[in-house]
Amino acid sequence: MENKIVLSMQGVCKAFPGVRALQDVSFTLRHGEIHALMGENGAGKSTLIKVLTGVYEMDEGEILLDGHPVSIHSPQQAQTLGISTVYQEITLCPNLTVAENLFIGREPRRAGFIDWQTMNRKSDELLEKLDIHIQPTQQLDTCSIALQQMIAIARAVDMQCQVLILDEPTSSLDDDEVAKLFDLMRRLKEQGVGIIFVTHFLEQVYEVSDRITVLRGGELVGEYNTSELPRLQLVAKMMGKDFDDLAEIKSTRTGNPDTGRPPVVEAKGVGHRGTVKPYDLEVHKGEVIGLTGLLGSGRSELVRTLYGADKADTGTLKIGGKQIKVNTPLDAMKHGLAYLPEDRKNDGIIADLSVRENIILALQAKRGMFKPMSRREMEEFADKYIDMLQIKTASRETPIKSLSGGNQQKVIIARWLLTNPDFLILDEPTRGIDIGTKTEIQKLVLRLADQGMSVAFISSEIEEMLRTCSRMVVMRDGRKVGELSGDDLTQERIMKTIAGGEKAHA
Amino acid sequence: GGAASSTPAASSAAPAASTASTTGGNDLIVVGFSQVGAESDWRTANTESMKSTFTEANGYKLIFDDAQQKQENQITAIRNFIQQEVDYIVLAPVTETGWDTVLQEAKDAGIPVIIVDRMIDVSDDSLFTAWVGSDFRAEGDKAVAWMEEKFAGVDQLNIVHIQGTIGSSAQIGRTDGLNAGVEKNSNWKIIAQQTGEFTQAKGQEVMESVLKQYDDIDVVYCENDNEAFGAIDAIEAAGKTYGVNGDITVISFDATHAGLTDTLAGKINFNVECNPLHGPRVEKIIQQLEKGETPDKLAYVDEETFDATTITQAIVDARAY
Amino acid sequence: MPEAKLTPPGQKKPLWRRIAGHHLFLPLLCLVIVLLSNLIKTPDFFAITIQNGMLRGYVIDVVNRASELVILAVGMTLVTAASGGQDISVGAVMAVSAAVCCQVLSGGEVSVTTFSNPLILAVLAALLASALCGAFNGFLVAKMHIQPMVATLILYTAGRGIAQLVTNGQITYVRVDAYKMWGSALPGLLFPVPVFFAIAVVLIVSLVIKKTALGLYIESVGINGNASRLVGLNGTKIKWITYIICGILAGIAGFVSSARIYSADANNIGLNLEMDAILAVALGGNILGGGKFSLAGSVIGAYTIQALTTTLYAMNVSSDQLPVY
Amino acid sequence: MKTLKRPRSLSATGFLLIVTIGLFVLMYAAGMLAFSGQGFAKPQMFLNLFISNAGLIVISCGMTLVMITGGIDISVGSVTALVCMVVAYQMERNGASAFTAILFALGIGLAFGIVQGFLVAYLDIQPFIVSLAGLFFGRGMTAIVSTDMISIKNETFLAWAKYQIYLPFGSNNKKGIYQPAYIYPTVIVALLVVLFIFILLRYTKFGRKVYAIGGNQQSALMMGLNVRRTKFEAYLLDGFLAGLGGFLFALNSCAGFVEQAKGLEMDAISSSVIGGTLLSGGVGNPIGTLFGVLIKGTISSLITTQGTLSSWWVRIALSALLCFFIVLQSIITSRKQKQR
Ligand SMILES: Nc1ncnc2c1ncn2[C@@H]1O[C@H](COP(=O)(O)OP(=O)(O)OP(=O)(O)O)[C@@H](O)[C@H]1O
Ligand SMILES: Nc1ncnc2c1ncn2[C@@H]1O[C@H](COP(=O)(O)OP(=O)(O)OP(=O)(O)O)[C@@H](O)[C@H]1O
Ligand SMILES: [Mg+2]
Ligand SMILES: [Mg+2]
Repeated sequence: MENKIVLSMQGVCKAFPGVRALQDVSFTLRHGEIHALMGENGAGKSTLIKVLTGVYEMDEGEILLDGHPVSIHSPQQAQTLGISTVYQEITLCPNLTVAENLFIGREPRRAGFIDWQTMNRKSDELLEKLDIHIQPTQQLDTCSIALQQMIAIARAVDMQCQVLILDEPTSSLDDDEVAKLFDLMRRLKEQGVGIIFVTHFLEQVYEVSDRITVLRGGELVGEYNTSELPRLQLVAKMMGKDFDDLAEIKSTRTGNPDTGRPPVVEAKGVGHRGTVKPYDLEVHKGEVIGLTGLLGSGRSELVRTLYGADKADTGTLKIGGKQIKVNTPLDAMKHGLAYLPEDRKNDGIIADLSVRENIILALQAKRGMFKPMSRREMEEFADKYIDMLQIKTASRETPIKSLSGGNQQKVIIARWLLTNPDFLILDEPTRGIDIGTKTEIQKLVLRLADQGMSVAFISSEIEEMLRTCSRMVVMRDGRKVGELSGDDLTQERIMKTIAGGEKAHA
Repeated sequence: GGAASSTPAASSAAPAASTASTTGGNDLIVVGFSQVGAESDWRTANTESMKSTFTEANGYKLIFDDAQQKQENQITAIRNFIQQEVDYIVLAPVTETGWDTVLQEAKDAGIPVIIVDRMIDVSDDSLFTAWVGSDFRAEGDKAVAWMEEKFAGVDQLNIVHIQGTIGSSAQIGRTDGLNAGVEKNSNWKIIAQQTGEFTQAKGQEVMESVLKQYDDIDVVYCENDNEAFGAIDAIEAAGKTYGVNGDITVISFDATHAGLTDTLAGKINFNVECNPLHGPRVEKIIQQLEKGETPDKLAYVDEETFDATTITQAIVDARAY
Repeated sequence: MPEAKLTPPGQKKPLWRRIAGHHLFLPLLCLVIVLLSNLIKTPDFFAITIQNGMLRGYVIDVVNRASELVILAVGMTLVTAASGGQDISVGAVMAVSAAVCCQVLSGGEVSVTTFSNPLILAVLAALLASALCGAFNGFLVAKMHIQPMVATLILYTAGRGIAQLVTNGQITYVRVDAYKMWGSALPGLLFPVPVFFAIAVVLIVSLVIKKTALGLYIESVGINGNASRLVGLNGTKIKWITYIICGILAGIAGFVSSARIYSADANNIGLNLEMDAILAVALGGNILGGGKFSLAGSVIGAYTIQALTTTLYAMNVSSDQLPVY
Repeated sequence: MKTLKRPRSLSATGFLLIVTIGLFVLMYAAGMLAFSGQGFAKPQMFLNLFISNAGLIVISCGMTLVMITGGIDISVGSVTALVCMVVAYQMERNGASAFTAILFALGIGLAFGIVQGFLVAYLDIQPFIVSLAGLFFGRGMTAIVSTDMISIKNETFLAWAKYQIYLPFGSNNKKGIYQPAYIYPTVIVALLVVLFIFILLRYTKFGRKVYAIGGNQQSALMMGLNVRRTKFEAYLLDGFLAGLGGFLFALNSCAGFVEQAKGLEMDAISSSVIGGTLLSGGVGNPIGTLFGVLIKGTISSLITTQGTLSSWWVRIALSALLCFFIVLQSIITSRKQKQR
């Protein structure tokens, strides 16, 4: 039997300058269902959600809530109507405490005044329930992105709502946390909440969702029952063409890297007080090395010390056999390093600059202030990478901030490829990227490695790493606890090493 | 509390107003002087006059405070002087108004207050002991008198009036003087009136603009020397003649060294002095008070006028500021 | 792969929308409104005559008087873009520069009629002094991470004190034609000399920005400091550079306005000009929080402000009401 | 999974506040030692800081409020001048009572708050530009009301202005006569305002919204906060406080004239910032602001007491001390942040 429809959007159109983000899109959500919204990067998922919650005004179309037409002009209004949202980009206030971020706008009060004690207590309970281990009194910007994402989710689910929207909530979560989230979603579903769920992880879609709506290029492709839509077909619908399987990638993996010559990067006892304990690491030419570990195990911190983003306070670093000092990222870049940071919004994009400028920025910085690129050169480079990575943008002069999340990520990847590095560090490069592009990026990594580039790859998806990496470094609590390669590279071995107990060999 | 121990034993023989003698050895007379600022040459000369008068050699200790043109700073400074228990407070007020409360505090503490330069406007005259300064209105009247004499019998006199900073006493007095003159002489006409904020640059800018609109300017009445310099530059750039041998008569105030130089050169026709040397006068009042005498409540400083046709090099050379 | 719904590159947006969307639209609109209101109220506002080989008229006045403001606005734009804050010390730095310049020229005298030292030496000393002021501001902002308005507050208060210290509290006059000339109208040149200073500054700075990557660096650092650091930009250095440039430009402006009055009036040179400069930047459509910038906008903004002031003079608005606009 | 609870540590802002207060105490103590012979150690000297700055404290609190939202209000100096002028004019020329004058003062403040708030919050004009227009407008209006200097002689008003409240401590003067320390009612009003704003910011929904907007306006909007309304209310309150502060200012200066309170906005802004408010928004606290005012007051008080500097050296010394303070504050806080 069908549940009652809680929300329905009819004929929604939305255009941005130069882009028709949504065209005549309809969408229905029932009580007590988890409805996956699928599509490639830039398909219009986030835009549909923002139209629904009043962040954008739609150009045409109508929204019915419980059968009544409503017009929503602000997120505040959406909230009062019982729509609670976790947006793709984290929308919390960095200067407030965790507890406040959870409760702002609906703080518990006593005699008209905010009751901080109750608020902190309630927050503690809420965080405890979701297994988030932080102090509610901690300031938000001291939390990692993953934690922030969990906090945003906690905030949304704690509000009494009939519609819950989750726009790529799992992009920075690890498996444990994803499982926790799914439990929560199922519980809410039983209570009759309708949930809209956006993700690029197909497994997750099939694990929790009841129905799927697919968007492509701003248009509605169709609405399906999850059980009736095989994966390959789903992918085909999203991409508009058939999809060659990921399995193919595995075979292209290179054999043993060239260990005869000095390693491209050789770190000895490099560490940073408070985040990474001193570690040794060698990376050879043409090698793809993975870094794995639980959330917060210090993978990002490790690569940041290599790149000089955090200045290492112990140890020595050799690049290409020569000992060098890396005080700033520019030093590292000059020696052929490149680093794609995990926090796209804060460390990656220069929001108001155009796609072109964002692409050429790193190369320009490397060349120096007095050797500016000509406009022609810049445009050629930009066009080349927009083409190569299939970046969806109105033009190369569009400010990067108006690109969809995944396309922003591609621009940043382009930025680093353009510098033609010897050693490329990718911290969560596939976060928020659709499955087609994800495969492309993995292939690209392998191709680059074949051409002699060394790559460090960090990802929350172990399968993805298994497919691309020839060696993996396992981290736990800011310490490098092991290295796995060759036949040891199995999911099971990795899990065991992460969990500890078994001594892995270097 | 706990700060009551600050009574300095050494100065216990503080000069009570009626007993101390002028040659009292180590017992320096402490004078707190709150100055407006250092916004002009005139002001600098005024400060210098005080500083060179109230030296330790003369038996004084001067506590100098610069208010940076803010009345609220002066109020604070006076409160500070009171806590320092100075013997006299000398105040060159930024404004005429708003001294009731703080002078009441000084009176309660038994410290005589001497006002210099601008007059103050208080509800109770006993709040200050004496005043020394210029009579700006009289300065204006002097200029008007000179104009009346020079332009007697002229059909129509077109006057451009470049005012000082609006609201300052000098501006008010000098403007009132001119306005009274215009009222009296029906053939006088102010064709333009605008503030030059006592600066050369603004004076020039205003004059530049006025010259574009009027061809028949007879007199430029500038409320200080700097404005006059600016006006002269503008006239020169416009290709008109001025000064003793020219069409436009320039009138100025202050008579600083630079102003007198231009007067001697015949560029400024008439310059009214505004005397900054108040130090000796104030000292005289303090000496009278020390002796227990009652000084005159109001003491105008002597101010001369300089006509370009009669001024000599010796007068210019004698001017230090 | 699916075609994105993009506007085909050949197709043009309606003309008026392209004009309205241009970043210089608003600043120009302001300027036009000010000028139009003149046309109605003071028809001879636009009259230009030639006298002694010089153009004369209100419009020329506007262009002439705005010179210092234009120069300041250029520096202020760079500082704003890179550091997301404003340099409120520019007026005071002008005074310092003027004081140093005149003091070197007069050799310590209060009033001179011949140069005591070569003019070039004086100008270099003045620019050095103002560059130092800029470097000091830059140090506090870029190195010590002090908020720009507060960091520059220090020189804002100290600057005029320093200038007075240099001139010993006096107004130093340099009554030499070779000095006056830089601030006045020279026969045959058509425009007063300060105008050329403004043009030169705007040209040179835009050239530097075009011919080096500085412009891109400044915008990048101003928009996202973290990300800029990670792509290898040295934000500290870049901010510092902008403050030094701003200081030097303030120095040039100080030289110009001191040449106008052939003296160093520590109290009045550049007084309150910092607010006008900031306003020019804002009127030019630049965001005061930093990031993307447009020099042209700021320059237009500066001329707009001066046009407004001159307009009010021309209309003979009573001085009391001047500030009300 | 390992529990990663961190020990409760002082937040960066809390630390900054303590540093600021600590430095203030140190500076004042140094002044008391150096100038004890010149009355600096008297309790009245300390109270004078409050007496002279009561208006500024109130105005700075309003400034702090809008600065936390990420805005700024540079019209406060002009509003103060206008308030003083209108108050003086109404009482002296139109014979209004002192109570009506209060209404005028608050009314002017509110009017500025409403207009500026509307322009900033609902028309999205940059606060700097809006309040710059306010600055010119306020000063111009003052001149239109009157260009004279008007002394306030209204008896009720003067009675308020001169009403000394004696405190149960004091000091002896040179002649050994005990003089109780005193304050004026303005001080009490100012301190109440600080307390009020503190409670408002810390314990009300409105206050927290103000911080949220300053932290990240876009996020605040997406979290369902009414950003426009909150901003509007912040400017409204700021305007009101500017009116009230202006009235306290009038009680201290007892006069109205065009040039009054010039540059007061800079004092208010710098006091807020020294007290730990960020111009970029999201961080700030009225207690810090209070100390910001006191620090600036102490610096000028030290210079006045010293009393031998020439005019230009006063300016240089003032800013050198200010510079020293700001740099020290910055060094200590960045040290602490590095340790994290
Ligand atoms: N504020 C904006 N201004 C201009 N264009 C925009 C804006 N927001 C989105 N777009 C455009 O609208 C299209 C749809 O973007 P949207 O963010 O909805 O994609 P998405 O499906 O969420 O993609 P992703 O999976 O990468 O997050 C994109 O082409 C994007 O460039
Ligand atoms: N669940 C958690 N509870 C408490 N603190 C956490 C948690 N997760 C992370 N942290 C803290 O945040 C810091 C940085 O985490 P971060 O996520 O950047 O590490 P990471 O290994 O790079 O993980 P990822 O690759 O997912 O980014 C860690 O040092 C840890 O102290
Ligand atoms: Mg999206
Ligand atoms: Mg990480």
